[in-house]
Amino acid sequence: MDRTVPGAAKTGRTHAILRFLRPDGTAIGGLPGFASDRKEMAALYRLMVLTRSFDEQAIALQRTGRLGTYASSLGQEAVAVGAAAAMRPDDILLPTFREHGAQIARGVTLTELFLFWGGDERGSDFAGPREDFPVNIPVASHIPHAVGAALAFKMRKERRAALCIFGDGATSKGDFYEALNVAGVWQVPCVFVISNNQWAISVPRAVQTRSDTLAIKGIAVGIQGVQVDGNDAVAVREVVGEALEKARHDHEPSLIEAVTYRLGDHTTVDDASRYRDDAEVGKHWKEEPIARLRAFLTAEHGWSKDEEEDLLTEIREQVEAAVEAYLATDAQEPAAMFDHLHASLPPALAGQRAELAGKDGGDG
Amino acid sequence: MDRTVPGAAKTGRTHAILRFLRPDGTAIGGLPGFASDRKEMAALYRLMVLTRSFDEQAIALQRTGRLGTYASSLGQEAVAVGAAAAMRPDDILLPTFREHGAQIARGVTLTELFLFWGGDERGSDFAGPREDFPVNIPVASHIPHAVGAALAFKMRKERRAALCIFGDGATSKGDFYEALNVAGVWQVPCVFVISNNQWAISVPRAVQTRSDTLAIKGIAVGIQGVQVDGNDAVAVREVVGEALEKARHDHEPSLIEAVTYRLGDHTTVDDASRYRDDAEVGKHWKEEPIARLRAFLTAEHGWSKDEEEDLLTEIREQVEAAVEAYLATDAQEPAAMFDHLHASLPPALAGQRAELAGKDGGDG
Amino acid sequence: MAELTMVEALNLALARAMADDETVLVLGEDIGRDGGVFRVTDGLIDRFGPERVRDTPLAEAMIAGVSVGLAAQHMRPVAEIQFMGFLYPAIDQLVNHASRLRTRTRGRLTCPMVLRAPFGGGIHAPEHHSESMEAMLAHIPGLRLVIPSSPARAYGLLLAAIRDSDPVVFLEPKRLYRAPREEVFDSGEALPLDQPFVLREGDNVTLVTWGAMLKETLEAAERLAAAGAECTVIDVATLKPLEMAPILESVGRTGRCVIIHEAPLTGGFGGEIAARLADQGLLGLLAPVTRVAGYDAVMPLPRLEEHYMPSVDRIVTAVERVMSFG
Amino acid sequence: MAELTMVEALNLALARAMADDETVLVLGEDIGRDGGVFRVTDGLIDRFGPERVRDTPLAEAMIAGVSVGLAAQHMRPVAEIQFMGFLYPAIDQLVNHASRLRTRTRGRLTCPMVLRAPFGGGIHAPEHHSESMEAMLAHIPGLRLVIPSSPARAYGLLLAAIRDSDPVVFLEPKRLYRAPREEVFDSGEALPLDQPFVLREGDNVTLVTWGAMLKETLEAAERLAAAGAECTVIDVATLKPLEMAPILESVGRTGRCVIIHEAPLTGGFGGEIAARLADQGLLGLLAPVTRVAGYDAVMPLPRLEEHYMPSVDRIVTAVERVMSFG
Ligand SMILES: Cc1ncc(C[n+]2csc(CCOP(=O)(O)OP(=O)(O)O)c2C)c(N)n1
Ligand SMILES: Cc1ncc(C[n+]2csc(CCOP(=O)(O)OP(=O)(O)O)c2C)c(N)n1
Ligand SMILES: [Mg+2]
Ligand SMILES: [Mg+2]
Repeated sequence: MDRTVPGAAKTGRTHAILRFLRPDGTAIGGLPGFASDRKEMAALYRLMVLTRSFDEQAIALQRTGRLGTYASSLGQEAVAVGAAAAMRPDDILLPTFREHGAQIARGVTLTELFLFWGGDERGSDFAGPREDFPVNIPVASHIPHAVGAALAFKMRKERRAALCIFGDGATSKGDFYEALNVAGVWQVPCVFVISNNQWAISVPRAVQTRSDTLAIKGIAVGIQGVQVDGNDAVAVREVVGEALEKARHDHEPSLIEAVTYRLGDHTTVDDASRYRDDAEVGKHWKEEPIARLRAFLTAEHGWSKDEEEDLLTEIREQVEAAVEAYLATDAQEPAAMFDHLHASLPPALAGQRAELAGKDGGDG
Repeated sequence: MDRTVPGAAKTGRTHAILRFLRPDGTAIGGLPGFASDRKEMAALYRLMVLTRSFDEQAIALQRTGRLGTYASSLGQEAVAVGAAAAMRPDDILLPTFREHGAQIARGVTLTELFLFWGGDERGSDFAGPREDFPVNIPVASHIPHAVGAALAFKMRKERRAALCIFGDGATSKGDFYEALNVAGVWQVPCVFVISNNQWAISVPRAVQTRSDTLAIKGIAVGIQGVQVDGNDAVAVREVVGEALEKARHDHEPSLIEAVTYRLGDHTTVDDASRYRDDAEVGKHWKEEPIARLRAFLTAEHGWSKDEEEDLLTEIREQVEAAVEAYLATDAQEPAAMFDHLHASLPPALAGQRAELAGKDGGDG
Repeated sequence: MAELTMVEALNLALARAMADDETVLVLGEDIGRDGGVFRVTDGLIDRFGPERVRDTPLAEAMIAGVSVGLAAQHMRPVAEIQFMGFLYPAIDQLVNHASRLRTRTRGRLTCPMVLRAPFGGGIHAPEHHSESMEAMLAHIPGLRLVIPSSPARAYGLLLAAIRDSDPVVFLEPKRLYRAPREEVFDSGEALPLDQPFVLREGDNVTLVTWGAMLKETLEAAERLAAAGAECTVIDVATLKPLEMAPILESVGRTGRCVIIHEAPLTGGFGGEIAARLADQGLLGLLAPVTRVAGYDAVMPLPRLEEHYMPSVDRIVTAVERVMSFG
Repeated sequence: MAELTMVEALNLALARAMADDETVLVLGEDIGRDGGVFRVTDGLIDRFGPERVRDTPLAEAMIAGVSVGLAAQHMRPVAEIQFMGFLYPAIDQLVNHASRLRTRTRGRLTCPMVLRAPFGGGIHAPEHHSESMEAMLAHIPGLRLVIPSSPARAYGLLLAAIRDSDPVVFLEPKRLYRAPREEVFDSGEALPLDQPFVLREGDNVTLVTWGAMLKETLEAAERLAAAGAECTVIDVATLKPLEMAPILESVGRTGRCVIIHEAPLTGGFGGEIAARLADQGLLGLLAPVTRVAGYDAVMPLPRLEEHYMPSVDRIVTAVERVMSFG
């Protein structure tokens, strides 16, 4: 593993970044065990390619008016997939709007994701990871939820952890600090992952905070901070895996800064050319995670052209099937907006629901 | 100056505490210039004694039903007075409910303070420091105000600084972190002083946060943190003075943790014996700031018994006069509650004001 | 059966809920060893331990947010905000999360949490400690807002709030914390949510209120009865969702309604009730629907607060006015 | 004179205010180089520089709090909250500080700040981006709450808000951001605050609304006129303080009132207006005061949002109902 200053990164005090794969995909010594497992590595790769393909399809649907505003994760696939791959099924994920890869890895279906981004609440009623949180939109506001859920695990003596992901912008918000602070005091099984893509819409990292790194912020609350190369799926998975173990077994929370880059616009309604140089983006394309992992797979595990093509075909079919299922899903009945407001509808609201169901324009 | 690990305290990384006076009042080498100025030191001492006397009188008034709930600053006088003494008149102070000493040093009159704590808004209409903020009660919510005011100074190119004081409990709040973070990014002339009295009502420092020190929290936002002995008025004044200079001239914000101890109850409605040991309190009495400074004054400046007695008499008279003036101040007219709601009363509210003025129980 | 204060009744309800259901925990600032600044959680830490009676760092948004996380994980957190004046940072969690977790996930995740806070004036508290801003919370879809007005109702409603499967904000009128006392039987029985309580019946005027203003309202009713005007007094209790039936029914009978609350008039929850009457009850109205409320001014510091809050006199005057019609 | 969108009109007002008064500065997330996610601050950074057009870190409570500090120091900050759904963390600063700094210090310190935020539904935005919770803000004493409903009113009211010596929350109905256009003259003239605008006169029914619902309301009035029912349409514009005179005057004439808003019915600001009518205007009422509002449900995601928001049909039906009385 590459540590510019050996041992220092874990203290959060330097710029040392944990990394196993160089941008060209060649390995640095001391790879973790799973990296030599061909099947596992292929599965990791598959999820990243699937995520990118899902992203492309979502953007295409949005452009043709068949999906709402969408936030692509282009270039950040290794953070989301790597982190989720380190989780156990009964851990829980608390994602933001840019961790499709993590949700997919956790078993949220592509159809569910399309539904959510298409404006249908049923997209957050995952058939798979039943206790995972839905996509969080108010930045950083889900971080205290992770602490609460982790506290529940600890109180019930369950060996589970909560994994919460958010962006570099989120670290400026009080919610981030308050939640990490109490996680430190209470020592709950929680792993906080910053997907630092260098931008919060148009605001660059340097305008968010003057701290040396984001990982170093752990010092302020007495929890360990680590910086990891977020475009190296092997490193992300390893570092998050270690942190999850510490959380589950020792109830020790940690903060992981995954350094990555947002290659696309902020969302489909954003135009990044207004505020950042193409040249900067071009530079970062050379570090992007999928080509890197493919190079590693090819060199270390003999990943073949045929396998690659089969994978792309399989993924294309899976995404297309999901699009079809999504487009075939009728909207809910309007009155459904009352159906999960409370466990059972208070009599005081029966009239409103009836009005909506009967569309009779009554007196509300 | 005493630095357990030389040079380390300024980085916030260790427990090194800046200190000039030992608890017994003996000096550690390298005293700042003002410490050899007898008049200045006597003035500092006087303000601290006055503050304690004000506190005692306020508690007495509260006990006899002539003042509202009151928060004593017993034991913390050196933080408030030392910090304010380092300020220039055109700097501004943003205090909480426990910095009477700072307000007094700034020129807020005792009568104004009694009025505020007696439940009269006019107590916050200081005749003296016109631009100082009023006492802040919602913990930490005034910290962003300091940043805003400091930004105004910077934009207008005025060489002024904002000094914001708050407690250890306040450092757990998002407001603290968000404000310090933006102060770091914008580099505004702001000094943040934590009066760490080890308790937030019943919650001890260790239950607030797991960070090594509170000063170290500066690292999370890229601003310098320093720990100072908060019971050493000379050290507080010197450290705050340095920080204010850096703020005024280089627009560099800083965080100062003044380590002190709350010798009294949280407020007059609190009973600290419910949650902390008398033994702990007893221990801390040995470090209290007034005896320490008196010992120094006596040894270094030949402060005499007579001078001490004269001082106590002068202060007793000043406090008594203030109490009298306070008790002689009639309440405002009820309709006054509308008089500063807006710059001029919106016509829509004229009816309510008239009702209140005429006490006619109209239709609101 | 004992004569308890509201604080004692709330304490009893918390202890009962914690004994009955091990998923119930309480958290907040100073609620552990100190027992809460008003002593509502007094002794709970000795009985249930520091895991379930948990002092938090000083951060209200966090308290609410952590509670959402606990509740989503099948716990029943009862969080205390020390005073309503410090509840505002928690509103984001209430609006954007607690109140809609069930809706957002179509029932997959739920949020059975209670957020308690003392509110209201009249105890000569410091700045920011005396406001009544319940209307801000009564506007949030998916949230219940409950306000008790006596020790027994505090006991029964708090139990109901804790057992409810959805988020409840439970505002406690601190002016009633220590008096009057009332017989409270630790029956473990919850009172119904979403139902106003009719505390007094009379055919001339309907007085509608909640929380601490019940005190002045009942006193006014007493005084008016002596003068020949019989009032029905309704304690709304659950402001959201608002069950109007008993109010409509009563005003249908009396034709006259005065609504009383401490909160500022404009945008106060009295407006909602008056509006419902102006729609669903208009035809039976014999007189203007009148509100006696706090002024649209900042709650003054203690020296003027008594002038801010509705007095018995103001209520009586308003009733006399509506009685003068028709 | 040019036909501008509301976004362009707001931009013009900001540029005007900044050119006229060097104490005016704008701050918020993405308001600099990006010009704001809706482009309201487009180009300002080029003209006035990054000191006065200041991107902030992502922290809404901080944005409001820093603005209070700036305003107390004689600056006139115009802060943008990117969407109303993210304004909640700033409420603490509004209630506990901005709205009462003048009162607390008896006029010694003041708070001439503006907090702008787009709000409301109808643009198929993501979760948390479409709510209308103006009533929460309309309850805060000492705060002004202003909502424009056309480009020209946006221009004139924003200038007024910036020049006002006290804090103003300025909510922009984003559904009207890009259409319709309206002639806006950069006269530098502010419109009066605290005054509703009568946009159409008619003797049969008074329709009261604000913000984006003016669109459906005026359309309904048009349709009703064709059927013989003439409506007065009033744009409340400044919700707080609420000037009732023109509404009372109109309803005094028509005897009928329908109030329309996107926000959830219960606790919505329509209740306040209906309540005032039920008190001060009761004797002139010929029919129930009816509200057409969002439902008391969580604002649904885009697929159902059109069913949530009041439609022209629902307004027409409500008017027909009040017309059927007496
Ligand atoms: C509290 C809040 N404020 C503002 C927004 C609008 N917004 C959406 S994403 C975003 C930037 C987030 O940046 P970051 O946390 O770095 O995540 P990224 O988008 O880069 O993944 C903003 C300002 C929001 N969703 N929530
Ligand atoms: C936001 C907020 N929450 C709660 C309170 C109630 N309260 C008043 S002082 C206090 C403890 C403050 O502790 P600290 O910041 O250490 O200051 P100290 O009282 O020790 O001077 C609390 C919880 C408050 N005033 N504001
Ligand atoms: Mg980012
Ligand atoms: Mg303290």
